[in-house]
Amino acid sequence: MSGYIARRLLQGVVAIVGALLIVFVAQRLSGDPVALMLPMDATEEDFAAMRQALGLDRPLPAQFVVFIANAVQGDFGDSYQWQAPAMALLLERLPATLELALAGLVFALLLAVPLGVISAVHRGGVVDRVAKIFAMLGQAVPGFWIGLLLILFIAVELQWLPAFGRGGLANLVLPAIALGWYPVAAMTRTLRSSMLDILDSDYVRMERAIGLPERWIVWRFALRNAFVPLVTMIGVYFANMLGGAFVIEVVFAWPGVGRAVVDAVFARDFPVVQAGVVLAAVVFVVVNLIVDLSYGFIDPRIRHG
Amino acid sequence: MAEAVLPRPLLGRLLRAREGGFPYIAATVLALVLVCALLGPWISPHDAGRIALSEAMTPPAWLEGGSMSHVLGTDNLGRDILSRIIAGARVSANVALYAIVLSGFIGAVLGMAAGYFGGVVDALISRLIDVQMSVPSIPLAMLFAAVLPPGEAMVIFIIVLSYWTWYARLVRGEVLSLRERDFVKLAKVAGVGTPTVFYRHLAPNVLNMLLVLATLQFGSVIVFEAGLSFLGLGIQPPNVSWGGMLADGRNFIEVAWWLITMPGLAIMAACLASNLLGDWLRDTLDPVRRQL
Amino acid sequence: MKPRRVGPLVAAAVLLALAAQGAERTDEIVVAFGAEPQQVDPTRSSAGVDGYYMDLFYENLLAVTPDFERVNWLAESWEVVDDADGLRIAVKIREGVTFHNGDELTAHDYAYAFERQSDPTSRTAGRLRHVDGVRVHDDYRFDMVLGSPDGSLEPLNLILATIPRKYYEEVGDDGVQVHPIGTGPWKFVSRKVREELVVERFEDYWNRDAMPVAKRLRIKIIPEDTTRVAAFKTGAVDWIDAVPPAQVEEFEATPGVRVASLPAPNNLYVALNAIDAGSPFRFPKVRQAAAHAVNVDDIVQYVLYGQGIRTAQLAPGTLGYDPALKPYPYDPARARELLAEAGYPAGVNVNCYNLTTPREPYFKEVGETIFAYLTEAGIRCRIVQLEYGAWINLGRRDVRPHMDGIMSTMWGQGLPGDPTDAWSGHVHTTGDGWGSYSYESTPQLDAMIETLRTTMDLETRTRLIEEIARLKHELVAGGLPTYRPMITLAWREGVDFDPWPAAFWRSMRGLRGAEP
Amino acid sequence: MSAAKLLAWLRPSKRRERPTAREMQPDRVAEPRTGRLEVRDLKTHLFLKRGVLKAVDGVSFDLAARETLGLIGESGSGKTMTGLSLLGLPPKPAGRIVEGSVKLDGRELVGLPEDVLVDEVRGRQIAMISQDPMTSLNPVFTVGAQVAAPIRAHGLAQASAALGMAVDELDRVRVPSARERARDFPHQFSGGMRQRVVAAMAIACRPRLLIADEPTSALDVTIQVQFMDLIERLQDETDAALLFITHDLGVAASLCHRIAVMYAGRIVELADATELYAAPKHPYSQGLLASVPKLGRRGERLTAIPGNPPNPLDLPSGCAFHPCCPHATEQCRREAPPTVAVDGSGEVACWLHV
Repeated sequence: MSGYIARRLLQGVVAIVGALLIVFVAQRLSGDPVALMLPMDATEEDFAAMRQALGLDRPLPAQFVVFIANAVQGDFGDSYQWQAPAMALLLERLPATLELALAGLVFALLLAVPLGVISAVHRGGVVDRVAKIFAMLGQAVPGFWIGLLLILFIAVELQWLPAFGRGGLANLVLPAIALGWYPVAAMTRTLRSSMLDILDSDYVRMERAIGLPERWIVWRFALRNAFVPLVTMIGVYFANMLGGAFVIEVVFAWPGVGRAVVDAVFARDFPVVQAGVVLAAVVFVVVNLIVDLSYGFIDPRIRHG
Repeated sequence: MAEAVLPRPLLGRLLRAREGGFPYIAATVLALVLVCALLGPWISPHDAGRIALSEAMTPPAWLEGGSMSHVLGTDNLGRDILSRIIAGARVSANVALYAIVLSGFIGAVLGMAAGYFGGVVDALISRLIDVQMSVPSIPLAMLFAAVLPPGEAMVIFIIVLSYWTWYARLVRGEVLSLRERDFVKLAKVAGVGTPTVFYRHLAPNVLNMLLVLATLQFGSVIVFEAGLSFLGLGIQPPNVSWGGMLADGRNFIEVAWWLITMPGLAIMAACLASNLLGDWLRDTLDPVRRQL
Repeated sequence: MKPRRVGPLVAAAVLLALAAQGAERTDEIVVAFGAEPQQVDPTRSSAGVDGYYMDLFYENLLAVTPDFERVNWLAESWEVVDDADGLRIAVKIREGVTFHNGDELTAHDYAYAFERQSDPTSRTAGRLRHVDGVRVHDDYRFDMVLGSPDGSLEPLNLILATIPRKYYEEVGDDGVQVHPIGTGPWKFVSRKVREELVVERFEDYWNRDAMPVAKRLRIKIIPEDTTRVAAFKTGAVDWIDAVPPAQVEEFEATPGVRVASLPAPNNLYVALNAIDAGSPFRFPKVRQAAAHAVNVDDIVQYVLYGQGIRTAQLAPGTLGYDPALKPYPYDPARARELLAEAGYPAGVNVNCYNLTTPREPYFKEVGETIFAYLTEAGIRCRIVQLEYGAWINLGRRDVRPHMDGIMSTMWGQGLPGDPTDAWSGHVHTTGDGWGSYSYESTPQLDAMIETLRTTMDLETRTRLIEEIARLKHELVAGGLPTYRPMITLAWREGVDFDPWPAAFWRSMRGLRGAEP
Repeated sequence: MSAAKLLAWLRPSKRRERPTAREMQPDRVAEPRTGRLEVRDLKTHLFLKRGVLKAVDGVSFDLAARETLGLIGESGSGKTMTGLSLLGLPPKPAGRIVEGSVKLDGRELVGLPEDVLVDEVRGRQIAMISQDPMTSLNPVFTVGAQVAAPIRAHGLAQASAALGMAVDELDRVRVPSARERARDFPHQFSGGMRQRVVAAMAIACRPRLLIADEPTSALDVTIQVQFMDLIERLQDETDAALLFITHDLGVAASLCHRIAVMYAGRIVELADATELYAAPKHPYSQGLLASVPKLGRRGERLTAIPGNPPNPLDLPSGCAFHPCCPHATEQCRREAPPTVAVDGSGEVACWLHV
């Protein structure tokens, strides 16, 4: 297991270095990166000073080394908009984004688990068909659209839930639904198909043959097995959730990383955009690492393997 | 286990019959999208960009105040929504086709190389996939939106950047298993050159899966593009895109619901259709892996 | 067998129940802004939006009343003196004014403000180029020493910021950003960037007449229109700015909701490249054609739902506003004629850059419509959308790419406005005024603007501005003015709000808690 | 090698006698256990897309407590389906018991509501040891929890007590250091040990009828022998009846009192093991026995029978075996033979014996 962790950690580091490389290349794509970093009325001297400060007068590989060295320390430069270290600005907002992504995940699971399980148990039944339609709609309807409709109907017309901002649990509900909307479909289908396999397996037949109630078999025994592929999906979909959170944050005025990065794009606040992309990659790698480790708790074969 | 045919209610039997059959409705919707893409300017009732301020916010024809000359109503600048949806189909189809063909091609080539050669090549490409997969696509899109001129090319570039990994992983896995099959081994033993093995033995086997994935992703790309445009990073006016229409219409959601509903429905229909057709293709081309 | 799990249902029910509780009211008033400043240091101000917070904390030497009247504020008196000691503005400030930290305001603070504002890194340095220095006489008297006459200082309320020198030196630039301190009616309490700002009434505020009534303000930042409106409708906030024009009518009709539509401190125009050798807009006739081609009245009526004031050159409330100057009438036929006369009977193709900022309502749609009108009349636009950052880059002089066609843009000034500074920027050939850059080169206008800049007498200035406006109008020079946007504020009955025009409403002085 | 010689070799030196009453562990079930199973004309059909598969097509037999009945036949002959039908578990959604009666101690099981079957029958009165020990245990739960599951499900004990009883059961099936191993997961066990765990699950609630569905086919030969010993002992200890499903004639011979030969969903011959091995009456049984090679050989298809096994969806008319039968007559083609008693305790379904 520890060898496995070490290998995964290494892969994570490689991935993050790759992300840094992408950011670095993107920065060069713009021509003069300094032009992006300075405010509109910067002088020629400002340009020269910034170039020197960033080591842009040096050859590219050397620049990349400097870039990496700074990045490792979390230094992506100061946001020119806010005159504060870009990464620090985003880290401040990271809890809000994680909270939202987590809430989205919880919503997705709350919906996907019962739907997936019932669909599998009653294959071809009403729930299965409804879930199938629901799943298709889920993938075909953009989350931000759902978000706007939710604001319109639930918050404004019915006044059931607050429409915006971060606060109590109530504030989380609508954005979580808008964000969790998309993965519900995929999770339901994954769960359904793995449940189908499992319910058709020898051990479930055995469990039936010794008189375990179907309720136990489905919700206690089979579900735990079905979670193994689902957890893999959670890792994959967390990336989507983070990306999706960027859009949903804009709709719900959620003070997270995404909104900061969107603002930064429009303000050409490049240090913040860079830091945002790298932060997203780091979070993704860490989450996937956690997911990988959590397999061990769900599937003992991996724990001992 | 084999499929069961317990006696069912008539409706159930009808649904089941359709489940296995060709999805006519989905195919029609997709065909419609493609027809709009090809013939847009000739079949659209108005010029999609024509501004007629005095006709702004005309509701759809079936509502009070609607008119038959604007069946789906007009937007805040008096532009005909039906015409814009037709024009949007063109952009959406364009972006989706280019993006899918490019990412499919790049992904397939890299995936085949990784699966076929294995070793260092595989390790390199696999790491590349890992790296790409660990940068969520929306933040990545923002990065490039900050440095590249916005527009169709950028959207396609970003989509290709995020989507090629799907194809690469799929193809790599398939080739890995094909490589061990007898006919490929035989070909290699017989001294058939690598390109020929690729071309003659691997490509046709992989093609089916690519076709399925591409069809399934058609809709996903449209939704992705809508997300980018919603943030203002996607297709730029005066080019019309469904995503852009949603973005433009969102400020009027309480005043004129049709601005956001109609393009939303278009996205939904196209995406649903591509999913349904993709499912059908998968079941038809690869019935063994129905649960895929 | 039916699964009997009800867990998820219970969880959903709990969530709903929690949600139903809603926000609890205290004697603080919750307001929502559509945008947020990046700066809270008035000596580092770089954009109009920075005023959103600064007006809460800081004051100037002069101020403007709701009736557009400029009055002495922190200055007890001031005058322009030109004698043996040289040209200067002599200021006597009020005594007994204290900052939020208890320090008394003195003339030394202004000397320090000048030092900071004239620093080359400060964006206000250009505005102070005619001011040589601040000479302090005693705690309450100082001179702004002028190298040459500068007529734009008065409209800028004598420009010097009122900041506490001791505090600034103590905490440094970063400290000021964390906790701004001024003499204004509101005291800083806490801020979460992009989320909210909390301020409370400054109990020792010097001007009892302008004392806020509410005890506390909680200012939420909600850029998304739909979300901001929803927050208001659900009662989460009591006051919002920038009601979307399309919904103003609905707000007006809603019982229990009060609205006020006020002119925003911005003047919108379309910049035409009249300097490049190949540009058709070198010819006044082509520019006039453009002026005839666009139906701005319809734009205001349909795109903006009436939330705009059509301008020929200047808007009402601006110095030198001339009601006699009428906009070019919408006349596409005449436009085509003029084009033909200028030698373009087949029309012209131009790049049209459309700014898509959320800062002005429906700015993008307005741009699209303008470009559509132009295209209709033969000035065929190839539209390029620019978001704010790209727009700034394009507008920046000597930075590639070069603005080679038409660009939707704006210039801003408080109310009452004075165009001197702005025109120095976008009408003068090489002017370095605040704001937009120039694509215009008319020697006669250059000379007039230079004179205006160095004229301090109000009467002369007014006449000069009128003259420039007429010539500018005739030649359609320095772009095609379109309209001044209106901004609509809404608040709920029970919150008493007295809207002051211009940027002033964001000082929120007029906001009062409801009488119980 | 002649059949007689073979038999002599196959059979353990001491022929197993009918079970005698013996001292038991304190019984977990208060009611007297007689464990008499009567199966009458049981029909379980699978409704497939391609047609109706008559997997069990009129099976009848009796089984007394402590008795072992072998159910032998080729794969697809309906052995496993018969076992599942007794549990009321024909594969869903295609399978259904369409006719017949299964009585345990006089109580009719066919048609009992699902929850009664779950609560009172499966695991409690009838339990099954499934075929492949590698896949019959849930990989993500400890074996202790899995053995404890039926004990808890049938209300015999609560959580921790059930776990203690599970350890006893593991002990009973000779899992070494059961207390520690109860905390292990299935993948940490060898195949033979896993099958013991499966057996422990099956007997945990002292069922009166134990169905063992080819429990040794996936095991090595030495492990097979050990496991067969274990099954015998468990049966003795619990006084259960045993329905032993196998295609392995050798194993069946060593374990069973009586043997039923199945072909195409029907029992074609049922007789005392000794009688059957000595003198098989049905031509199919004869073919089957003639083809027996040696102990432990896992032949799926027994070679001595001519022709191909019938298509289960399209069985031949009359006697299903007639296309392969050397003695087939016109009558065999037309009409299915009735089951008739023959000398001794046996019965056979063949026109030759009518």
